[in-house]
Amino acid sequence: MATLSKQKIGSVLAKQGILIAFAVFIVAFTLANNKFLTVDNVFSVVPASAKQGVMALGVTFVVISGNLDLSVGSMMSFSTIVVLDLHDKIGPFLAIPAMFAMTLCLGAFIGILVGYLRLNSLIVTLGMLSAIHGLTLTYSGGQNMDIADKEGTWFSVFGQGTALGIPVPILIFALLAAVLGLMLSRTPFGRKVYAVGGNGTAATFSGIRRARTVFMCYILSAFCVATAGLIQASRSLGSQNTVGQGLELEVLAAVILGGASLMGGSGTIFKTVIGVLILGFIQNGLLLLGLQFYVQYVVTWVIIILAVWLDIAAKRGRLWSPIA
Amino acid sequence: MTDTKPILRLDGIVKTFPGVRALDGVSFAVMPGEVHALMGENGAGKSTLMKVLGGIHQPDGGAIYMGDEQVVMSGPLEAKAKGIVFIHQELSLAEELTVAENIYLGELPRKSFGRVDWKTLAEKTNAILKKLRVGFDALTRVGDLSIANQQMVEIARALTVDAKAVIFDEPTASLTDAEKVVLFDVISDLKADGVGIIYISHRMEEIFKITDRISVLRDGQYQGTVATPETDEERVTQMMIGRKLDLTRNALHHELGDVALEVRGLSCGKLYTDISFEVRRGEVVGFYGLVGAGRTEIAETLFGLRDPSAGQILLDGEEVRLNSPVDAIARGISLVPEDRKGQGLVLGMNCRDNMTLPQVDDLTAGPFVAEGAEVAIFDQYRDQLDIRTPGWRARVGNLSGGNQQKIVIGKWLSMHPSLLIVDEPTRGIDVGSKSEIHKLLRGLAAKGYAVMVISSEMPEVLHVSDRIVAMYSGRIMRTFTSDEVTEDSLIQAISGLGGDGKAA
Amino acid sequence: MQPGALSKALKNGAIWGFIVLELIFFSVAGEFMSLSDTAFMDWENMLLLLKQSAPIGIIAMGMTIVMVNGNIDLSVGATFAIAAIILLDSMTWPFMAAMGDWAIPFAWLFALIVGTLLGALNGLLVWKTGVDAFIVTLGSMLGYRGIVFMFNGENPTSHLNWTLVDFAEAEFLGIATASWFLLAATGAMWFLMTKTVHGRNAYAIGDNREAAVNAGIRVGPHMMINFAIIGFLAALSAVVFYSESGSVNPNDGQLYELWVITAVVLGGTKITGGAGSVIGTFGGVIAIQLLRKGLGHIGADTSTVNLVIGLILIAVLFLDRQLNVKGKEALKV
Amino acid sequence: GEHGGTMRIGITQNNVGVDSYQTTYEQAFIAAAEENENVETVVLDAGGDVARQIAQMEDLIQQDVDAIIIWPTNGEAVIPAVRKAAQADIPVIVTNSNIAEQGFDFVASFSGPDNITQGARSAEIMCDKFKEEGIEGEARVVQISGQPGYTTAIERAKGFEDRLPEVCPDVTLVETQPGDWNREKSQQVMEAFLVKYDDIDGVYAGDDNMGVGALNAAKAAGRDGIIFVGATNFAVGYEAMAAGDYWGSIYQSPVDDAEAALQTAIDILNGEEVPFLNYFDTPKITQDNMDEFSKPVF
Ligand SMILES: Nc1ncnc2c1ncn2[C@@H]1O[C@H](COP(=O)(O)OP(=O)(O)OP(=O)(O)O)[C@@H](O)[C@H]1O
Ligand SMILES: Nc1ncnc2c1ncn2[C@@H]1O[C@H](COP(=O)(O)OP(=O)(O)OP(=O)(O)O)[C@@H](O)[C@H]1O
Ligand SMILES: [Mg+2]
Ligand SMILES: [Mg+2]
Repeated sequence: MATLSKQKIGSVLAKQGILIAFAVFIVAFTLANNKFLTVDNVFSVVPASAKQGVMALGVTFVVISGNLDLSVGSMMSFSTIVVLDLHDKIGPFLAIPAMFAMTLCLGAFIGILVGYLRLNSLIVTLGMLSAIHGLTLTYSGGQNMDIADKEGTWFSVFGQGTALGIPVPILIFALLAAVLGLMLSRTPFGRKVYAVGGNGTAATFSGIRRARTVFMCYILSAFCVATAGLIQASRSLGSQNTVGQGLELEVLAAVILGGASLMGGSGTIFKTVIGVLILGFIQNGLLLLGLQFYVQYVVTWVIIILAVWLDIAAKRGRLWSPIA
Repeated sequence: MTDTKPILRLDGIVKTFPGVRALDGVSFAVMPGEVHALMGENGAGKSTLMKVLGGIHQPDGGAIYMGDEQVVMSGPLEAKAKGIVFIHQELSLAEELTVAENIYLGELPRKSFGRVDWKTLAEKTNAILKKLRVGFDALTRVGDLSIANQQMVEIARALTVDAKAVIFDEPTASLTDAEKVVLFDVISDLKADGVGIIYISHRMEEIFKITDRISVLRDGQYQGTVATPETDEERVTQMMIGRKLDLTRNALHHELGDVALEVRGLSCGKLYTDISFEVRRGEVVGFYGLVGAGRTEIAETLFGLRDPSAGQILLDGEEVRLNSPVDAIARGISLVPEDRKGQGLVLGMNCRDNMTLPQVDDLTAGPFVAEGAEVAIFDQYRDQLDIRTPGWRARVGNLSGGNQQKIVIGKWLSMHPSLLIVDEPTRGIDVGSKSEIHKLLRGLAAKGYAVMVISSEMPEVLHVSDRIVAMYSGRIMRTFTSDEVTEDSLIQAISGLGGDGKAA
Repeated sequence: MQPGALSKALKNGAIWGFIVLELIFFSVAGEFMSLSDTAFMDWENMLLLLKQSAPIGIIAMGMTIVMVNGNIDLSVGATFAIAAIILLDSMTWPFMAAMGDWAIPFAWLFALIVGTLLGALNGLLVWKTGVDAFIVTLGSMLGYRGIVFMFNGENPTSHLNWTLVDFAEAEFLGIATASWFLLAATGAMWFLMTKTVHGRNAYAIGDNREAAVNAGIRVGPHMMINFAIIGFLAALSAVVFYSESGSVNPNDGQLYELWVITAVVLGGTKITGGAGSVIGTFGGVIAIQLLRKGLGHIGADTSTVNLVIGLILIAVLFLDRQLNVKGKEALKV
Repeated sequence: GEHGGTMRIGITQNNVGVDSYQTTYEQAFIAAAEENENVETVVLDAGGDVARQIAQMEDLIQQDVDAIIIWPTNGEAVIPAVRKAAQADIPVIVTNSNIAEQGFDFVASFSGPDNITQGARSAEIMCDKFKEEGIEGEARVVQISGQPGYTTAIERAKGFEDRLPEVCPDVTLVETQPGDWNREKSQQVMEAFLVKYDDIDGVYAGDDNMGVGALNAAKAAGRDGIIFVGATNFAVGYEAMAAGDYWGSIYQSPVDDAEAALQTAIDILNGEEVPFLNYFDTPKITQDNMDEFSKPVF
């Protein structure tokens, strides 16, 4: 009996380790700074994290399918610049679908390269990181993009609006997380994503269209990036070409923190959301404590490694790796 | 030999995995110069026991003795240093490296500055390869070898050191008769040198041919040890599974229906040429041949995984083009592939999800997967195939090899195919389950299914087939009916001798 | 064997073919588009190319063994910066300053030791925790960068020592110091990877780690050594480069990991490990530097450079895939 | 002119894609060069990487251009490369942000804004406004600085931090965090500041791009009455000023910057005398005097 309950605790820890870590951070920061756990702060952290969060949702699909997407930051810059530019040219009603269409085209391009042509995703998306940046610069002529009439547009609602007293970016993030979470865990498509990431050959032998599944993951990722770009553009109504630079690693860190394996085949949307929140709260908590931004780097380092380590340690039932 | 002391003794070994008590106080001893069989159903704990011995798993209880001395196998290196060589059930090779580097993996001969002594390495390796009478040399890339040849490389590792004990964990699972002969020679040489050999296999005829004693495990518990000459298959089987089995040849024929599959002049590059045969409903057609004969490639072509370079495939008399497994599945074809880990299973996924993978699109309630229906399917085939798992949530990767194979079979049976192709369906499966699967295949035929069985085990082919297609080097040599076939004529046909080169 | 020989040769030579293509293209395009009177394929220019390849190239040699090993190191850029800071800062320490120019070898030594230790720390974490190298080094990419900033806040660390500069700018047999270091690092890693037991084990581990473990190879310490090697080479790269430039910004070396990985992959190393060669990597490094240089030579603007470099990377990968297609009868998985 | 025939001038810029100031600079530079038929240019961009910039210096020396203009990625690291150019008798003009003093011997001239003065002027603008509102005795200020490690960021921060206590000794600078020249990052930093400090009277941002990011955060949080002062007046800053949300900045035109650099190079090649520190003027701009300036084009 005793061993059974011990095992149970162990498996609960293994499954919910990331949640426990999250709780510990919240308590620690709250003790350190009484502003931390206030509605004001939470409502300012989450919208700021919302765009990383939304991107992380898409990247979760890509990672589970056994691939990487390092182009999301650069792609988000693209969609932000495009939607801002088109806003003044063709109006927000048309600008938003046009931007989504263009971003999805980029996603489709990557999806074809990685899914159908089976090129390595790390390198393809690395190349796209650079190429899309070039595309953005060409599109904007290197200039910042700003909406002319900032007060008079309803476009700001996606980034700055509130509904039911909750900031709209939070709502978008929550809604998307719920929909994509269900899609991943409950639908046939989600199952196929896990299968393709877990063992692509076996998935093919089971009649799953592997290329199409991977392609769809990149489409989803691009959709999330476009949504993030929309939030971003609407939040500041103006942007520079590098607005998304470096976000790819932040997003990837959140997904990994959530426990998705880079080998593919594992991870969940729920855990990614927790990963996003942890990174967002660390960033915000350290800022509130008045620590230098580079302390945050070191803390993030320690937390990422500890979180992933404890996660796998719980899974294998021992702290140290068995590798000789 | 019984008067000497055991070279190796395991005493009361206990090993648990989360949710499984894989070994429960197992004791076991090997004498020098003895071939000691370890038998048991799939999941009985044989591989686990050997992994404890080989230092790969640490036991939760019990002790290991070598001679009189108690030892702790802290890792594979330690075990190797103590003279224990482990030939794994699952191939454990680095494909990009050469044969020589693989055989001497972890103990490459050195020169000054940590350099590899290539000359010594090649010489030693070629000497071993010569003993094994294989057709490749030390510098061949392992990835270019067939599975069987890779298995021979694995076996070659037993000959690199002065071993005290050698563990063979199902070495013959992917070998054909020709290589088996070589393996048995190797074993008798080792035996003559006074090495203790532990031999794990599900193939009774081998056990009775080469072993001296047999120890049996059931559900992680030690059932006892018997001297081979003093026992027989029936008694061993009873120890293993607690009941008797029917091991006869197929004599029964079902009413044959229409032609379900017809293949005309099918070729695929150099893999196979001019293949023609037909399979009727209610018929089991066995494909027998040596490794590399091209049987798997035919199956893969029929499943839409290869594009034929010539010829036609007709299903129910209608010519079809199969571009992908999706097409093949839509036409009612199922393929149980040869390589269960690489092609059959997503090891990180649970049992249920693996089993329902090909039909997940159809098992829906609204936009979602109908999980209840899935569990029902899993339960049905778990019972039918006697799959031993803690539950449908268990990761397939944690099941024993044989139970994994049953999941794959269940997966394809649950598709209710009109043409079922099974490639090495009982590789690594224990006698009990094997006969269940054979019964199942016969039963499916009786229900009007068309079944193709590819196997490298003659008894299996003889047992289940209504007709047998013998292949050699990408060609069909001869087709036998089960009444006319004899073991000799079959062996001649698959060796390229004797057959008239024409499908009968 | 015979039918595959041509495509195999093509594949192994692919990166060199690409380099030749680049040379031809930039020479021809340069004639029309460049303002420079000197030809692109000038001998001096090629020597310069070799020198300019050194910072990325030296690190890429270490990345080759780490990637063949089945790991990856994303923290090299930060290690590079830390080593540079140690090099330059240590020369201002009182006891070092008292030694005059004799401080130089010590400064080099300190920087190399620190780089090696940082690499070894990554390796130790990978070994002991069992966390994937991508994640460990993604973390230390941030962490090490944080440490860089802790040294001197956001300010650059500088110490311009003209003896050092002169040494770094010196040429021997017409080849610059940095080039010699690149060639030496390439030679040493080539020897290590093709001739030694350690090198062959690196391939074995990258190819099939479980098999290596089963064969009794001590995988953990082995990987740690390789991480120490890449740490050492990142530091060596910094030492060579900053001897000449004398000042390091805290964000120097950012994105180096991406360039290095790109070079290694262009050079034919398998991302999943088990295959790759130092010579191929050398080709990859040259190809990238040539591309950057050539685009500058023909006057491409920033957006074009980004676009072209990104697309070329993908195109090379695509070509490589085309050269590797097995026959028509191959299994479609 | 003394120099016969066409002048071939090479330029290696810091990091062009990163913001519209640098882009506009590049465009203005190319336009100015095209207008002058005696000038041909080789325009290179270091992408913020010192190693690449040094390589580009070497390339320009190897191509034997007549003069080199450099926008340093690091004011000290490029000195040996500049020395090499000097040894090859190629005059080097430093643009926008200067190199360290040790390198002055190898440089023909510096052309660009005086960032320290800019920081000091921003402090003055802010202090004057505090005095106007009568809160110079207790005002609390936060600073959002530029990309860590860049000379311009460091110098502006230094100029501001040194000057503020001189003009407004009782004003406290409560915290500084970098905004990386990035509007969004700055907005995030400001959001945290707003939660953390109930009383913020002034925000100094290293450029208007970041300043507007901070302004957005304040607006979203409904915090009025904060005085925003920036530097490098961007179009967004100008508009925010016109709307009355943003108090002041420093007017610095990349077109002036580029043209000054090119002209300095031409003058040197023509053998004319040029001052060693060739600052172009960067005046204060506030809501009060903004009519005197045209809206920035970037
Ligand atoms: N790493 C593991 N984690 C969890 N359970 C395991 C692990 N390895 C083995 N088991 C379980 O231990 C039991 C014994 O497995 P083992 O592989 O020893 O069987 P076996 O006798 O070799 O069977 P087979 O004949 O099918 O190879 C099985 O129930 C298996 O699921
Ligand atoms: N002489 C040979 N030496 C090495 N490899 C070979 C040889 N002949 C064929 N092969 C390769 O071995 C693999 C196995 O062949 P194949 O799968 O066709 O055999 P099979 O008839 O299905 O037998 P089995 O299923 O028993 O392995 C094929 O990929 C083939 O390319
Ligand atoms: Mg087993
Ligand atoms: Mg086969």
